[in-house]
Amino acid sequence: LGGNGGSDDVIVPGTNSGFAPFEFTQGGELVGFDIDLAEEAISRAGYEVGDWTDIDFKSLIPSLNEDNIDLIAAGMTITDKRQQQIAFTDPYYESNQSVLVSSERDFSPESESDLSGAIVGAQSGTTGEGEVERLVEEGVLDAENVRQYDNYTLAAQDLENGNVDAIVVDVPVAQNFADSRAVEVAFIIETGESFGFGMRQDDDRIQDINDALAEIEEDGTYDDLVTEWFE
Amino acid sequence: MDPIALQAGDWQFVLSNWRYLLLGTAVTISLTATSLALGFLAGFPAGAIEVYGSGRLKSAVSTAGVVLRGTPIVVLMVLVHFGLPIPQLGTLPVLDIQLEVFLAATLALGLRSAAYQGQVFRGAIQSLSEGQMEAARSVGLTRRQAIRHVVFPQAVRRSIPGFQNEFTIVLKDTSVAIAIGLAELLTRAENLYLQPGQGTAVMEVILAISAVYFVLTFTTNRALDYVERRYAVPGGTK
Amino acid sequence: MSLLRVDHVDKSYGEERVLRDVSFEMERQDVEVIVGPSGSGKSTMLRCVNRLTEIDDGEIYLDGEEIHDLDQNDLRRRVGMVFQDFNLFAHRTARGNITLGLEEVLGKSHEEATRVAEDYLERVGLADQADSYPAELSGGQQQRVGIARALAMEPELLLFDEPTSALDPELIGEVLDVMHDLAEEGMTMLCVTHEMDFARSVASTLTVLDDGQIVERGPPEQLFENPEHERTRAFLGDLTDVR
Amino acid sequence: MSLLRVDHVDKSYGEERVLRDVSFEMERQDVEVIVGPSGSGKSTMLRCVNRLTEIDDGEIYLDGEEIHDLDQNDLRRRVGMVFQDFNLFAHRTARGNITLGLEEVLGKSHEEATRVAEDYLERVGLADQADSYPAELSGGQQQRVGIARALAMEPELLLFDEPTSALDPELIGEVLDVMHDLAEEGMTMLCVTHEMDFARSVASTLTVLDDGQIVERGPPEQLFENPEHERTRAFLGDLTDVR
Amino acid sequence: MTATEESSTAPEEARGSTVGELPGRRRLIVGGVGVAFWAWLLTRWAYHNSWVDRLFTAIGLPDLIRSEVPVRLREPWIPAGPFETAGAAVGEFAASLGPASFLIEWLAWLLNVAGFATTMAPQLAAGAFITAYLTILSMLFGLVIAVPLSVARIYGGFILRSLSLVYTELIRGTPLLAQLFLLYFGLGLANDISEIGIVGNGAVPRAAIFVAIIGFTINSSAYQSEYIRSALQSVDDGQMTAARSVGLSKLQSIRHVILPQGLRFAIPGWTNEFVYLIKYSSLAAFITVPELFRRAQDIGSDTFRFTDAYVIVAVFYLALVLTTALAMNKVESVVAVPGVGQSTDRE
Ligand SMILES: Nc1ncnc2c1ncn2[C@@H]1O[C@H](COP(=O)(O)OP(=O)(O)OP(=O)(O)O)[C@@H](O)[C@H]1O
Ligand SMILES: Nc1ncnc2c1ncn2[C@@H]1O[C@H](COP(=O)(O)OP(=O)(O)OP(=O)(O)O)[C@@H](O)[C@H]1O
Ligand SMILES: [Mg+2]
Ligand SMILES: [Mg+2]
Repeated sequence: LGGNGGSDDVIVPGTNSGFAPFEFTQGGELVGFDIDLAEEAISRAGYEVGDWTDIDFKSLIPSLNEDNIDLIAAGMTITDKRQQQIAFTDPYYESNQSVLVSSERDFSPESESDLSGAIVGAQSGTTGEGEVERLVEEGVLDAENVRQYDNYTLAAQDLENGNVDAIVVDVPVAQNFADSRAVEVAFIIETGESFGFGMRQDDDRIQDINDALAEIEEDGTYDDLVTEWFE
Repeated sequence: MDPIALQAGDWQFVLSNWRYLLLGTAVTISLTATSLALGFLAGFPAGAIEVYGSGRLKSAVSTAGVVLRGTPIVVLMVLVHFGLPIPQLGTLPVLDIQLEVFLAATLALGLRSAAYQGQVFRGAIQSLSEGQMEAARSVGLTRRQAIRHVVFPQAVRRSIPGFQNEFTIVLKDTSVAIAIGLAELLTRAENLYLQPGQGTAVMEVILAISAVYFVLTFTTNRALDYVERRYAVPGGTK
Repeated sequence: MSLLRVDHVDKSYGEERVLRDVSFEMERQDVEVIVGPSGSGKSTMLRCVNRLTEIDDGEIYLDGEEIHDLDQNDLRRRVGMVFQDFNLFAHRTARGNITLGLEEVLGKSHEEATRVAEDYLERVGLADQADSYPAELSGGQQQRVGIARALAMEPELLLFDEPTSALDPELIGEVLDVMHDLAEEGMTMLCVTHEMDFARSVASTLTVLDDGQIVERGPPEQLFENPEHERTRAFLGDLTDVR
Repeated sequence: MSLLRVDHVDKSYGEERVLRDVSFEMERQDVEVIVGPSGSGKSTMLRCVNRLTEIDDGEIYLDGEEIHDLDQNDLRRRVGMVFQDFNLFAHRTARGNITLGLEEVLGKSHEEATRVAEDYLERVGLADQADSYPAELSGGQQQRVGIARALAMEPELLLFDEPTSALDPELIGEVLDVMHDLAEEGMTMLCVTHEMDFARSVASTLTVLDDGQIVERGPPEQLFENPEHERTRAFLGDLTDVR
Repeated sequence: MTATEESSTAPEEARGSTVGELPGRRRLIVGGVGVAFWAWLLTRWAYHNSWVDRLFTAIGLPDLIRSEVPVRLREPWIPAGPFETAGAAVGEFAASLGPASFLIEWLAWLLNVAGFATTMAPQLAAGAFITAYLTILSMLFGLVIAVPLSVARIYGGFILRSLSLVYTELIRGTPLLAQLFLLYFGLGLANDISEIGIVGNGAVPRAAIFVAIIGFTINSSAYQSEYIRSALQSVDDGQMTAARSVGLSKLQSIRHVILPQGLRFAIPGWTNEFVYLIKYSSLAAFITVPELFRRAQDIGSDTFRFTDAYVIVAVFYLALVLTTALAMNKVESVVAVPGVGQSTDRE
């Protein structure tokens, strides 16, 4: 059970900002699609929303398992490997990976094979990094040319500064970067992955959250949020 | 240098976020204070044990000291954060930090500082001449009384310069708490320039917070210089 | 009964035998001066008496009681010590050096300790330096504070370990004067010193120690004029030459 | 022409006038001894001659040339100096202390420098200590290396600033002997020393300095037997008493 | 005129001593384990080093060196199996004992960590290689800057002195991490460095590492110069006077007399700084340098065994730090000259 010293009534959500528009800070405030959706789901499920914890992406799962947080809302893709560690709610978002390049340089790959020899980065612990690793294993990329970041914004920054040739990141986030920075989407890797909120495997409140998510989708709140954050 | 450099708009951006950074500064100062306090409370007994203790206790203390001084602070910090079962303690309002993260950072910085302060204090005790102890014992003071009334008062004074060093080191190393996401000054700086569209302000933001760190170390060092002079034994070298 | 009786005392540091079968007695009001070459064991002898060093064999009696049967801190209170390099508490004023023992060991009130301390400072001629820190005093003044500190505990026996040898020549006199007065007032004193004028005029007994053994012991006149042993003659001769 | 001519030299430190209108001359092969109470300006006088200290007024001529017209490093090579506390280069052997100047200043090859250094060590009786570091030598040996180091540069004038006063009494003789030999070999020497036997037997001229002024100057016999000034009598009297 | 008329303040220690004195027996143990550790580490490094690989190929040896194997695919030399089996066995035993088996559980954990350590080892060795050259190069470059810096501080005129003071105070007054961020994200230095063609190709390390070296060099030069300054000031004034009296110029005197002595006095402080830099090099992880700590993080996020990974990397750092301190002690006694710079408080 949620053994966080407090009551079962409170769900403490955790995230990793710097992943606009899902979660990012603005004027010191944590905002984004995940933030709104998670808060809505928690309250509709009849729980109190605890204080948000904003930590390293790769620390999220250990933090959850150590009861430091009760729910991960961080644009986290549901994967087998992660499912061995934690449980996921029903998927709430479908996504693919974008290959993002600088718009100021003339490197514009059109397919995975064009990435051969390039320096490619991703945030460590993300599916983007998973894709990069797959490319390494397939021999497209050189292992020495892979860069890991604590945070996608730092990766985008590095891309702008010319320290990497491309970064692999979820489509909506890539789109957001392309709108605000001198970067552009080169092509898309179809992964068909879906995001879910992460919870402890022994936390039976997950059912209530799933019900709440379903309700949010049905009554149109979900679409309002999509409009607000992605358009 | 690159053309990204110093734009008026970016300075404007730093200025408009002064409250946010000020809170970060408050967190940094609090963390420095709690860590140093922990370091003092644990370090001075540790130093005394290394000089006067014996057997298990002494070797345990000195081994712990070597381990704490031989491990990078960032490793200590993540270890405390992930390795120790610190319960969830909620958020501190106003400063907007999570207490358990703050506690983890305090433990890491504080225990490491204890290991160093212990060395400082040990050195100070050992720099006192043997004769001070003998003289105290010769008037009939017990060993404990001699340590308390003769050795400690002098050793504490001699520790001030070492303590001063320790202060600056802890203050600067609070920035490593970015590794566990504590919203201190550097973390907040990063949050600022990670906001969409503020990528060009990296340099301005970091220069601004560096200035804050510098002012803090500089003024406190001067203040400690003053304390040292104020409490120096007249005519004596420190 | 003699105040101090040292009985067949042996002491080694590792392989080195520093005191070999040393025995002697002192009566109340005696002033005993010990001389001997460097490393002969003089300091060690003194330190054994107040148990700053523990002996290996033999007994030492203070006023009839074996010192190992006494409480160590109590023994040290009853046997005062004055050091070659003064060892004043550097963080305390002259007065504070004296009050510490009075308050912590004898349990006197702060006021009374202060009064007593000032009396003793007066006695060594330093009434006006009560508020000075050791580093602000000359060597001679420091040593006089050291003596006052020991005296204030009202010891039955005072040990002096070369009290003047760290002093500049012009400052030796003021310390010897104080020691002289003490002897006249009847203080029992065991002194390691190479001040032969002092030994000649004040000592009731003079002991020559060499290589951890007592070579000769007797009234100073006799040792100066008619030494039995060649070693004594040679050694005392050297000392009086240097002065 | 005189080797050294000091002409109306003035020197102040802040408000304090340390040398006042000092003038004197030395011929080649002269041995001049300067005495005077502590703080009278003796060391300052010496240091002005090789420009370790700069004078405020007056002139100093070495072999007819004003020393400020000479290259500073060259001047220092031509005027050697021996210090009270030896100041040997702590990280170099006795030999290395001497070769440094030979190689770096005179540009000699390493082999030649080594040969010369060993010659000079031989001359001060330390041929067998060439490989010892200063910390391994006695004070007297260190000072003799100091003299050899100065000599090796083949100076025209040697300055000695109390070369024996940091030495234990039994080691003074060996240094004075070397200085004695130097004087006999015709070295021109300007010595601050309180060794009156040396002054009496070796000095060609004795100068008494007090409060930055020359009180009296003349052949040593005359100053000892028939001093013109009361200050001289008092001061030399004190010195000879002490010995 | 005399060398240091500036008051020679009591030599302040810039940062505290890391290791202090190790008692004799522990020193031996550390020494023994240290030798084994380095033997393993050096072989690992050579085995996957592309320079060594090229050399071997060039002189026609068979392909013994496997630099082409990507870090993640390298095989450990010590199998993890036995540890894991033993750990599992002990763990079961502990479980059968019930709640009173704290110590045995701990042993099981230790065995598991040991097994995990062997699987991590190839990656950590690769990280340690970067940590090592990052530290060594920065120390050396830092020294090159620190010596003139401290000489300027003591012997320089007003302007040189002030410049040196401002530099050291600014660097020492701000966090290293902020300095690294400024260089890497703020100035985008890596970009400029990448443009130097050869960087990041094959055997030449990538740009971020250069930025880290620049950052650490600047930082350590400020600290080193403080150590060297106080060491130089502890050289007796008479040494300068004597050197000048023999006819050496001021620069010659500093070069031949003051520095040889002062630098010996500086060794203990320098050792400390070395050790500090080994530890602080872990901050390079924040600017994407795959050094030791970064590797541990990556392994953690791959396996979700963060605590274990961090414990293992802590032990790794301890080994580096302790062996370095011991080796520097050795250096100190080798270059010691009787009476100069021997620290008396060591056996
Ligand atoms: N704590 C100690 N450990 C080992 N040896 C010691 C110790 N104290 C003294 N010694 C040795 O015991 C011998 C006698 O020392 P002691 O100090 O009693 O001589 P001393 O007669 O007082 O000489 P001095 O005139 O030099 O003070 C010396 O050889 C000394 O080296
Ligand atoms: N560098 C300096 N700065 C300020 N005052 C100085 C300096 N050097 C010497 N003095 C002062 O100049 C005066 C003469 O000093 P000097 O060392 O020449 O005396 P001295 O005759 O050699 O004395 P001593 O016999 O003690 O060596 C003294 O009052 C001294 O305090
Ligand atoms: Mg003694
Ligand atoms: Mg002088």
